[in-house]
Amino acid sequence: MTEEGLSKIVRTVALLLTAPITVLGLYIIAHGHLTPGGGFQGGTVIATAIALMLVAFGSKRVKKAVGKEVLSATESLGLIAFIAIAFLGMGSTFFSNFLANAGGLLGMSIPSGANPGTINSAGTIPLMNFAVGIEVASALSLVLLLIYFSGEKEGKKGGGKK
Amino acid sequence: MIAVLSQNLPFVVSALLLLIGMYALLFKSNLIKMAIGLSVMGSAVNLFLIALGYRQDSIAPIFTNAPLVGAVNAAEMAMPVPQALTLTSIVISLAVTALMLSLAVLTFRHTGTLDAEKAGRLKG
Amino acid sequence: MKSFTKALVLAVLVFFLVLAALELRPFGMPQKSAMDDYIIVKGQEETAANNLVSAVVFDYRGFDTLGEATVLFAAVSGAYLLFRRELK
Amino acid sequence: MIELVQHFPALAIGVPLAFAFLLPLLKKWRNSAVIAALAALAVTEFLALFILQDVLQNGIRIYSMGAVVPGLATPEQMAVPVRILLSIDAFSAFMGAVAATIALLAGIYSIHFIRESHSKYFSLLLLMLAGALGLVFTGDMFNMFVFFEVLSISSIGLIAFWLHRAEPVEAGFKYLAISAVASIFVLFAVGLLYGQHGVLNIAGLSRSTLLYGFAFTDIIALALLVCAFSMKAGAAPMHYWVPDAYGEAPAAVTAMLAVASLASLYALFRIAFTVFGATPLIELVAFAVIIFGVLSLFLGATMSLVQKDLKRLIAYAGISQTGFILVALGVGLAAIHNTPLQPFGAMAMEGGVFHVINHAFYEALLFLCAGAVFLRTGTKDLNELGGLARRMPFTAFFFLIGGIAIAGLPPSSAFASKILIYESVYFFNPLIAVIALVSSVLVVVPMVKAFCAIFLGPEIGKFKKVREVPGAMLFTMLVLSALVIIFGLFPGAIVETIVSPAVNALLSQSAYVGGVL
Repeated sequence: MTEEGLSKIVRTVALLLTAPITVLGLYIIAHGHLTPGGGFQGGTVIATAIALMLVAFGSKRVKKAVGKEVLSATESLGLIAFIAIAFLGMGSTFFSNFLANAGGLLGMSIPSGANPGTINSAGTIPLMNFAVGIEVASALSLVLLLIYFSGEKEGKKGGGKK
Repeated sequence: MIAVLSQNLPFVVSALLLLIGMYALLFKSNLIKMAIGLSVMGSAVNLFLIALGYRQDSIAPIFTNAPLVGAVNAAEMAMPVPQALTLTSIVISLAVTALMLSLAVLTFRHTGTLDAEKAGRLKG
Repeated sequence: MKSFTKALVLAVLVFFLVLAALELRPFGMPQKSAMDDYIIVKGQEETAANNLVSAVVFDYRGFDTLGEATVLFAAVSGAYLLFRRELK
Repeated sequence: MIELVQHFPALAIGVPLAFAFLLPLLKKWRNSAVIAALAALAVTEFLALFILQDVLQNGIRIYSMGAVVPGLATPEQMAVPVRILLSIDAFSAFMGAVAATIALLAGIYSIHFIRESHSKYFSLLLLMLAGALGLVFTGDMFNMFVFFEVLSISSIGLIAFWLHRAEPVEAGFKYLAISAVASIFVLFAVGLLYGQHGVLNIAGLSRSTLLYGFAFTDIIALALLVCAFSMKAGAAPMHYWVPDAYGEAPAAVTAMLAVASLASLYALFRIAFTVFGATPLIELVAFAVIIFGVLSLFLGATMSLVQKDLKRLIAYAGISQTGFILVALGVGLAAIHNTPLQPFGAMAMEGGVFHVINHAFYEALLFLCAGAVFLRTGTKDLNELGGLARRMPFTAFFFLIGGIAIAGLPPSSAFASKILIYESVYFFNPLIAVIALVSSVLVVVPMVKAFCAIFLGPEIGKFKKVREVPGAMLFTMLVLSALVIIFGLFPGAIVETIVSPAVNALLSQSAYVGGVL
């Protein structure tokens, strides 16, 4: 086989699976304030999509599609968004939830006790979930890419001095 | 003794898991095995924290479609804080593992071995 | 000698940690915690989040989460720094 | 403006964090990352100094993360805090100021020292500072664990910075293994305390122990915490990572590692006094800490004698100085419940706390000098170096000041703090004082040896073209030496204005609890 990566069947299935995995991750992030889940969990799920691509296609093509510079930048951006939301709360204190119960964006109050829940609630929590989700997804993909890439390079050189 | 043991089994198990991890860290010289040991220790502490917050016959601290009647009584739900602490510590142990594996890869790159005793150059 | 010291450390740890685990309050009947009870009773109203764990993670203990995200960032930055020669 | 002053504690941690996140985006323009990093370090230094001045004037300042107003520690009708509190008393403010100062100097020093990967390097340096500040400012056990972890994880990439050899990677691995085990112990201990008291806040825990007494698990938690933090502070017999990590890291990072061990010592002091001050078993802990201290004193001084690598030599000498601090801490702890000893305990604590900063300053100074020598000659081996005094006169002078300080000779600040320690420890147990004195004298020998080997003697051919290091690096060494000498010339004033309030803040558990809650 001239190309790196696995067979065509595996690659096609991996490509097909990537979309549902990403959607599932986004769902977990978006519903973090209603159901079990949140930014970290959803971000990890999204990163598994990258792991799948790495296995199926090999690191070279994945690196071409998502560069490490891009991942590093999105990681930083996610964190900056996170800390910026925290700073915005400084009207009262750092990390105060200034959007909750305030009407407007994400500001709906919810009835007390068991309820079906609405996604338009919980103030800054969903925003922070998204920020953290972006950060975690790109951080984990970056780590996978780094370790995978260095291992692949190692393989070509013949595995160090055995 | 047996009664106490069976009552506190989750705590005892997590303590023992911690020690298994510690064993791997102390007695194994393979860097990957040491990383596994640390990861096991991290999981043990996570298990310990999550076990601390469980209340008998309680539900998860989530109100969405919860099986509750009327206003909530604090004893009906498991404690949310230990669960949040566990989330935090999971991510931290993940970060430690990632960094440790990166260092192991680099050590292999430099010395051609994963054995801590063969790769070791510093006397400490 | 060295492995004897290691075994001793391990034995001492076994003894005390298992003892501590046995001494803790029984599983399923934790110490009443005013902090947790407050969050269960008032948390939904204060943060308008149905998932109280999310409320704790991002609101009550949001600063911890910032630290945790920072740890991940530091680990990835460290790995990036370590592999910088391979990446060129 | 008054509004903003209230937010300074959060800003002091938030600003370095935000800039650390921002720096990787500035990678394209080499200088912008450095300028932004230095600006962040300078702002943080200003904030930390302002907080110190504010706390010395107005007492404990608390900051409730996410509450309606910063000063609201507990919600209505609640006895314990629900949110994370930052609680800054004189001791933490003081440690925070020291950490920020050394970080700023390390940042300035790095401009010429580090020639590649600026954005990530400075980003991690800022994270180390943020971790140290978070650790000393926080009033919450779990938050302390998190920032402890931030501090140690961010230092790994920096320790293994020089990749062309295998040793830095190995040192990084060792340091990571040690800090991971230490933090797992801390987390387990936090879990045990939470299971017993249902509180995570330090003041809340302290009050809970005062009200309900101690359970067996608390003692185990205390033992785990003491082990973990003394491991990270580099006390014998868990010291073996220190020379490796300190020796292999770039010089500016080594200065930051000194800050990390300062922060671990802070945590040790805070937990021993503020949380567990009331337990009668504290005397047992005191003896354990004194044993660690005496071992470190002895081992550090003797091992330092036989080193050939400059940075390892300084690292071992530093271990013996950590021993001084631990002995002082132990005597202070032993004296808590022993009324006739109490004045000596307070005095030992003054000496110990004063020595913590002196130690951080002169150790950073010595490592920066060693880094300057390494930058110009490319070696740290004492056998290869020689005759540099004429080529690098300023570095030689600053190294001399650092050596005088670590040996505890006048007019350095360490003389004052060591005298306080000797005097008080002598009343507690003359033997320990003698051991401390002897090891302090022993440390003179490697320092003299290092100074002679590097700077004196005939000039060596290959170092004929060596020049003095750039002005910015000399400036950082100048500031540190000036601090060491000024603290040494006016020890009375320093002890009175800064150290005594810090020690009083530590010793009175009820004042801390009352001030926070």
